Amino acid sequence: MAHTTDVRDTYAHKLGNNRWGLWLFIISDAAVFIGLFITRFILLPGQRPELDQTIGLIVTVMLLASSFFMYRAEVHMRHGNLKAFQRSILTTLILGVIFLLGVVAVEWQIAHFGPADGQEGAIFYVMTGFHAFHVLTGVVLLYWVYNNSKRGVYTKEQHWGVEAAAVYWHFIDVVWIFFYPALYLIGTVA
Amino acid sequence: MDKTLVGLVINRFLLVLLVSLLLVVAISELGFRLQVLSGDTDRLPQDVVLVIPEGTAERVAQGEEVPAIPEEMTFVVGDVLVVRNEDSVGHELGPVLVAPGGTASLPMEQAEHFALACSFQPSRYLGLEVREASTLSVRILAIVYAVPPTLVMFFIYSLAIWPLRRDDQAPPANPAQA
Amino acid sequence: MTFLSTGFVRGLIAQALGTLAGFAFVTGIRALSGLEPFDPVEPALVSGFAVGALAFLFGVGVFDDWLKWTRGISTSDHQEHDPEKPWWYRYLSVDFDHKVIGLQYGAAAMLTMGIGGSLALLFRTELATANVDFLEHFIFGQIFGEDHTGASLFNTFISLHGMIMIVTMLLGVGALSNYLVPLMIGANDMAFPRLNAFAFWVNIPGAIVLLASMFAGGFDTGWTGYPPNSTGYSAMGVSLFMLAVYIVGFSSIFGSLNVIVTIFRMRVPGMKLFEMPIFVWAAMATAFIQLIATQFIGLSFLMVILQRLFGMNFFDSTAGGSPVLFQHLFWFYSHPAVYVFILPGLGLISELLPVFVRKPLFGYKWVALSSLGIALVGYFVWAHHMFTAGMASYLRVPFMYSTLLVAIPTGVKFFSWVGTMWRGKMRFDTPMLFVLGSVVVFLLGGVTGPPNATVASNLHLHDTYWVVGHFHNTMFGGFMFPWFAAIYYYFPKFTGRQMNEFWGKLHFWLMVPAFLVMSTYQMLTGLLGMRRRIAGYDAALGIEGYQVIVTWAGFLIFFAVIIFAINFVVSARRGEVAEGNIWKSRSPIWQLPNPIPLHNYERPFRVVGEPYDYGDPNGHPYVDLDPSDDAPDEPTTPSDSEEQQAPGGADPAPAPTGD
Amino acid sequence: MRSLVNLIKRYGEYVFVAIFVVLSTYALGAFLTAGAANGTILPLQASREAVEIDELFNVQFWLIAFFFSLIVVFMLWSVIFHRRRGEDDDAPGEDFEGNSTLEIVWTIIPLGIVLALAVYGGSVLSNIERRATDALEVNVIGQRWAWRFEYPESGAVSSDLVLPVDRQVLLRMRSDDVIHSFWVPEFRVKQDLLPATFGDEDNTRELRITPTIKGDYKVRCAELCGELHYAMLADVMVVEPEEFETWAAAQAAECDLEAADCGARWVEQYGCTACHSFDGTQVVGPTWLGLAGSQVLLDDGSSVLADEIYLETSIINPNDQIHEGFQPNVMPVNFEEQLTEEQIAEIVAFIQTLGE
Ligand code: HEA
Ligand code: HEA
Ligand code: HEC
Ligand code: CUA
Ligand SMILES: [Cu+2]
Repeated sequence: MAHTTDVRDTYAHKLGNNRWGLWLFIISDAAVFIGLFITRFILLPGQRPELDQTIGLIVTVMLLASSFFMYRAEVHMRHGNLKAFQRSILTTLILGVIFLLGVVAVEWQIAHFGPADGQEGAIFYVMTGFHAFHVLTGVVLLYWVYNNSKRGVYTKEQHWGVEAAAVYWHFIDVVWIFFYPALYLIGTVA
Repeated sequence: MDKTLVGLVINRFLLVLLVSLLLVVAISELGFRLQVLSGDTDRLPQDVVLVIPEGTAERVAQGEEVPAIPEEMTFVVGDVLVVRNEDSVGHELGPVLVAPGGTASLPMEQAEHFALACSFQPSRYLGLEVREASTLSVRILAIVYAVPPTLVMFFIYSLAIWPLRRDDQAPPANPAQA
Repeated sequence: MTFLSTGFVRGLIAQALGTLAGFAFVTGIRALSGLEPFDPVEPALVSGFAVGALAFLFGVGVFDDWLKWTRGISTSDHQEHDPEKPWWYRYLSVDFDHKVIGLQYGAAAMLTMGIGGSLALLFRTELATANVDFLEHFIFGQIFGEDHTGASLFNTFISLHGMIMIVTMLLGVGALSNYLVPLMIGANDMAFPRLNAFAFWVNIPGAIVLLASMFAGGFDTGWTGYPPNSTGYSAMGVSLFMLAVYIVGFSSIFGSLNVIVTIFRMRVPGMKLFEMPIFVWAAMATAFIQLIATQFIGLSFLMVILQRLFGMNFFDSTAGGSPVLFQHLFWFYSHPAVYVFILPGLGLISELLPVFVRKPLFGYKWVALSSLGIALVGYFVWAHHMFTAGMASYLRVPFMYSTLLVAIPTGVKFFSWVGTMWRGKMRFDTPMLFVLGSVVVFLLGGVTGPPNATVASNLHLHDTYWVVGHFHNTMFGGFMFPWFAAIYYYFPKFTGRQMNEFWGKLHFWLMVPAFLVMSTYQMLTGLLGMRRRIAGYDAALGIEGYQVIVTWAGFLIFFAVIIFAINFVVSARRGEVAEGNIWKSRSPIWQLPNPIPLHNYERPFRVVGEPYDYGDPNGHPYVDLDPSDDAPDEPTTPSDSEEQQAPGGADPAPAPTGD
Repeated sequence: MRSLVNLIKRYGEYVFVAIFVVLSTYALGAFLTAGAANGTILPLQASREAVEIDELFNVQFWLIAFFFSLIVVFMLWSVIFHRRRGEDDDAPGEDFEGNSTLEIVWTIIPLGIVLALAVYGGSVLSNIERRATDALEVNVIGQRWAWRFEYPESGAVSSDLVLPVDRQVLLRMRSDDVIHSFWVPEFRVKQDLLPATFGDEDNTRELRITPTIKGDYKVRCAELCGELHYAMLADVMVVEPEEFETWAAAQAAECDLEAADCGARWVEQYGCTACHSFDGTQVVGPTWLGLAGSQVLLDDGSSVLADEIYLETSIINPNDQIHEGFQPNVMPVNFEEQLTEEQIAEIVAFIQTLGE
């Protein structure tokens, strides 16, 4: 075929496409979280579900910390430091799993209400559930990236997979930065 | 992206925002005035004066109606009902007592429909209806809803009338062409 | 058998197995944890169908390449057709070529249109008489289960008719933008071919689940599915219906993402935004809506499913929930969605008019920006569907205003079309007839919008047949007729032949008048007091005669489309061979041979003129397909900073780059 | 013919088109508004609100007539006079690409119309919501698939809506189950009923109507509420005030009849007849003809004697025992709150008169 001169077939251009695609996906996905956020304030104005503050704080710290390690991982990758990269990404992954367990295995179990108990239940479970599902996909993505890196798929110059996982992970983190106060801090206990 | 383009877009955006805000506020106020003329509760809270005329007690005692006093009154939240007693005896309205010649006031704090025991009605009750007023906050909310579509539309057509850049109207969104 | 080895068949088998497996899994868990396994059966059923849909996607093979990437295997972006296999094989299997995917979308759209249309005929037959009688016939009991009464069957049919037709339109929009956008901007494919295939194939299991809802008790909710009717009072069919919509929603989201990236990143070097063919603007505006708004219908339907399955209370107002919240979330998608249905159609009208009038498109820039205007203003008007639901009275006014505002960009389009037609040299081939029909019918739909939008008159019109007439007008004018115009027009591009003009004209002269009669009488009965969604009506309203007319008109429309279908098949086999640019269009699509070669353009073309300059005395074409001889500016090297990191242009394996 | 065409083309084209636009607008607008006035397009205008709304409709009809004519006449003109006549396939039309002034004009004029329509529409809205101080209050309760109207002033309860003429009525609405919508086409206005308990400020909705013409109309439920949505109708009678007073007093009076006759009255008032028939026809619920004293087959296969106890529990807890062939969760479960024990007993007595 005669399109060797076509810039649109270069790696660089495709990378650009991928970035556009990822960001558009995130914009779209953010819409769901915005919807949930609004729902929460419509159904429970001025109130919040009764939750365990300690657990809430712990998981939040875990998630924030994981974002930091994700950032480190990307930097290491840019410097071509593969070992450090793998260490950081594993840390991220583990923190992510702790967050998941904290929410699903602890907070869900000790909550005073089930999903069917009023608006508190409905809102709490749908918001954390939706977010946890995203964290889960994020964890899978991280594991996948980790695995690929062991196979030597990524180089200093070309590591779109790492970048994508990082952006996605930060996005999940940002969502939680809104969800945490919405669930744990704002309003009086219902 | 190229800096000057962003700057141009922001400038245009702010300008159009101003224009749409002015337009919407003007329309909204016009509509609001029209509603006020129709005598609705779409108004700002105010003091409502209720005068108890002389001789009310006697009429009530005979079971007659007191034409000057309505049986039902409608308020908006924030209204204050001011009762002025021009009768020769004291009257009571729910929690307040009004001495002859005196005044008392009763603020309407929340939207509800209630009846107050009173001594100046043959039925012994005054029905009060308190509603949410279409007050400033509602009007602002209305403006908040109406500005974005106006803004979007003006912004978009402004691009047709006054292109951001004279030479090539369109930003080269495809970096490959830069 | 080749047929049995197609991805489609594998997908179907996988879906059947997956559904059973999912059902068994949940039932098993329930049995193990000491719950009654089959009572209620709904959770297992819903999970089963969800798993089944996923299984279909694995079965058909849309994930194959991505799975390979996870194992570090690189794949090619371009599949070559295996000459051993029959021509239709690629259409029934996963294929990345945007033209194939476009046609797949198109075929699926025709199929769902047939199903949705047939349902319409069934319930229209019921409505020909005032009493509920036709659907009480025992045959229906036999098919749909004895506990359906005629009335609830009617409700299921109208709801499914509505949703299936909406799916038809979404598929049709997918067909148009997938097929046309890359060709129009000089790309050889969409930006993400695999994602494109995914976005198409996810519709198939979705449609199957949607149809299955009919046999799971149906649902008496309308396509809008308002709770608490849908949460507490409707049969399980409603869960499947909502699940189906959720699944189909992925198609809109990923499809539109792909369209946006394609338009912004894959244009042939040198083509500026205001040099694109006008349809591309429409596709872009459509994609902006789909990308964001779709999430809200997904969320609202998901919340209904959660409330049904887990008792999570979002919408039950007697226990603190809010049914009005659902309506807000729902309409925040579903209003903008109506512009998804029409914008590509209006884009096509603008695209085709200049060709048949032999004149430039009047006010190109204004038409282009009006698409964006409609799309973006459309985000702020959703509450006009809820004027009677009891919002703060004063707030209805800004929504009335913003709704009316949409009339302005739509009006600009109409006026520009008139400007385009004025003093042209009009030709009346079948595509043009449909374009003209669209303009009239959509205009009728448009001007019946403001009475809905004005609160006080809406209080009379809401949920009557006036609204039914309004939206059939807009959807036929904005989608159906442009859709047929597009098929007649682009037919040579995928078959190499032309459709028969005589039968095409017959199709037109049957369908458009029949439609006008149908919608006029719908609106009339609505004004007189005919409510929507009723299986039987009060004969005292004196509208029985009108109802019969509407029913007959519906049947005529159906037969007209049958004529079209036969014409389509016959012409594809034996039609007149179409050589080259039969409509004398300036569009790059028509500079290509018929049918279009596998890899659209041999080399990137160069934009040398304006897209609609039909009157240009100098005869400047729009594009130069073979710019090699005078090549002052060959594609430049990338100058963007992000792109400088990457050395060279070599395609390094195995980093996932395609999608 | 040819020269005439050319003549028209050169000089009078715009004038001719304009004349046709005006004629067509006038014809269409006059047709629509006349139809609205004489009742072939809109139902009888039987409330004060309807008068306001119909004026708005007339404005809308004229707008429809104008814009439809404008575009269609221009288009038809082009179709007829600007067509290709034996020229080449690609003979070009007149070459103009646009005109910014024109574009601006046809953006601004509709904008003006939109603004005017919004302001006018807003004022009509506030007019039809105007409150009268002596409004008659009626509580409207919708339940699948029946209406109930309660008159707090007089204590009357009825499944028909009886209204005095020329007095504003304030309808306070709520639903017992799903969303319904109150609509009397002759009154024009419509309002949804949301599920709510009494006193629930957030979800009780209000509507004000002033009927102006005596006569019989129908409330038609305008929101899909399930299987029998189409049949969810109630009679509306607009009568003289005195007649209304007598009616209300009679409805409100204690029931001093035989128990069974009172039962018949409650059955009527509380909408049981929406689902149960007295004559053996099948509606949504089992017929009551021959029910009492019979052996009722239940859906779990057992059968039970339809005695007083069974009937009473069936009313209070309909889901306890489901009659074979019928659906659970269809009959409302809140009759215990709505009816007194005595009323239930009277209903049972009534059902028994229909028994074997
Ligand atoms: C393809 C789809 C489509 C399109 C394009 C539109 C376009 C419009 N629609 Fe429609 N609508 C639907 C599909 C569509 N609609 C559907 C499916 C429903 C029912 C949903 C359901 O409940 O099931 C519905 C319902 C609906 C309602 C709710 C009715 C109710 O249930 O109570 C309203 C209310 O405002 C409304 C208004 C409008 C308006 C103002 C426009 C405007 O965009 C129209 C603008 C166009 C013009 C006005 C004509 C051209 C303009 C000019 C010539 C310029 C000058 C004109 C003026 C200044 C007036 N529509
Ligand atoms: C694109 C959208 C679309 C289309 C084309 C139609 C087409 C038709 N519609 Fe539909 N309609 C809706 C969208 C659409 N409708 C929606 C969204 C609703 C609201 C639902 C709700 O209230 O919830 C609705 C509701 C609705 C109602 C109101 C029901 C009620 O509320 O009581 C009525 C009543 O007359 C009706 C009638 C018809 C008729 C007679 C047709 C006829 O035109 C049908 C004619 C048949 C066809 C057009 C199909 C022909 C196709 C083939 C023969 C296939 C050929 C095959 C191949 C080429 C492979 N429709
Ligand atoms: C929305 C429809 C509906 C309404 C309204 C309704 N019912 Fe029913 N009713 C049913 C259905 C369906 C059944 C059968 C299912 C069952 O046995 O619970 C039923 C069963 C019954 C039975 C048991 C009859 C049998 O054959 O087993 C009685 C008694 C009864 N209803 C009384 C009443 C009374 C009294 C009212 C009004 C105050 C009423 N119903 C209103 C739908 C309704
Ligand atoms: Cu009640 Cu429809
Ligand atoms: Cu809408």
